Amino acid sequence: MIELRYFAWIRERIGLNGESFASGAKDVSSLIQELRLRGAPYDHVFADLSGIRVAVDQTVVEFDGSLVGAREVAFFPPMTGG
Amino acid sequence: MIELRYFAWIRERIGLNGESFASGAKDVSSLIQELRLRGAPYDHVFADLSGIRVAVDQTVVEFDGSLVGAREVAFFPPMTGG
Amino acid sequence: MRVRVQTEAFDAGVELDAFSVGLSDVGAVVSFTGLVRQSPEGDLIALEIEHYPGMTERALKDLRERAITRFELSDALLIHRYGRLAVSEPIVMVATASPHREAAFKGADFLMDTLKSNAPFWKKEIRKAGEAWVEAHGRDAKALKRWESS
Amino acid sequence: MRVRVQTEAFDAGVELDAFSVGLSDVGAVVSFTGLVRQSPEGDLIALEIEHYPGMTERALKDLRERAITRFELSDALLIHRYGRLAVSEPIVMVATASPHREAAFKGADFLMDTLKSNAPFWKKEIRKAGEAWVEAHGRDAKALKRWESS
Repeated sequence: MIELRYFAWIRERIGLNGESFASGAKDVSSLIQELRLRGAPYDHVFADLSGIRVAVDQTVVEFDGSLVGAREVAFFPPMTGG
Repeated sequence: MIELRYFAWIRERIGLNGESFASGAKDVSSLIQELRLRGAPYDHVFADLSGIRVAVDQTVVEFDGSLVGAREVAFFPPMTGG
Repeated sequence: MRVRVQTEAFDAGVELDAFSVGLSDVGAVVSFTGLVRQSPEGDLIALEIEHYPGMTERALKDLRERAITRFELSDALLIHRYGRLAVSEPIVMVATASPHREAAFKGADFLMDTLKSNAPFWKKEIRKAGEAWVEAHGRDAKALKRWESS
Repeated sequence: MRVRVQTEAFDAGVELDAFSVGLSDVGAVVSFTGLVRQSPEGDLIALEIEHYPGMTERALKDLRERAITRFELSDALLIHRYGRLAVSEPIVMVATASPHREAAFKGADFLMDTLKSNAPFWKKEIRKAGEAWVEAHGRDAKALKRWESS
């Protein structure tokens, strides 16, 4: 099981702060494929990845980032703090 | 009559904060010549002008700056505020 | 605490003084405070700032360490708020202390540029006409690039 | 009073808050505080700062106007002390306010660089071994040059 966390518009669109998800994915891209296969709203949210960033165990990674040993994956838009 | 003002090491070396001086000089260089002719300590203080700056009526000028209509001339080293 | 993530408002002057107390061998202290600015249309009611608890603190602590090392700072402070913030309230504050002026300025500038793209905060504008997530600016990425070569 | 030349110590935090009160359309406030720093040899007792009354105030007011115009600042504050200052006391403070972060940073940086070579102050170091006037640094002139091209 992996803990998924959603922020900003992704959180709003999915309607959840986060969820536990049984995934066999080895990297972020594969995880996203699994999520899209669940249908709405995931298929729409993850249709265009250009506005989506990912952190694995609270460290930002690319979409080919490994999920080996990962406990938590967060999806969010580019940061707008400051 | 022109009011002369001295600051920092120039003030210390001349031993005065300032003085009134009867000058016929048309520019700063001529005024400095007049001062040097008074002998010590002026001749030594103004022997090397590389470390001396001038303000005429509280505006920094070059050594060829005009003294026409000037009331106050100040001599000081490069500023070290901040 | 030199890194704080909080909902409560802070007083920049009080923070600046608290930061400056007891610093030794410091010749320069720089502070930056970011405030909620009214929109050009004048219809902004508030900002809602969301963050990623846990990751935020880690990211800010890491940033602080990077700035201290890179600019040889004596100390650095980062405060960032989340939650609902009214117009003209403070959002963020950074402060840097250094023996030298240039390092203090550069350190604070670096912290702000880097924070914008590395600390997991997201702003939503609450306007009379509705709500909208603030989009990241191309100029933020450009500002960040300044620190790659120098 | 947005330009002050004084012997009394000031509290940077109190000044920062007083400066920030009532500013409108401001998104960024930057402050710089310069402090008397102990010498590397550890023998500095105090700084004695001399100034040119009248010209100092004019120079600082002129600098403030130039910074506000050039960087489109909402406001700017300059405080500079003179007289005898002990180690770690504040010497100088500038603060800038602007709608935008970059202008606030650049305005404060410009004020400090320009002040050093344009405001008639002279520092003397009082050390255990004796007294000496501080010499102007080549790096001050270099810092000033940064603002000519940009």
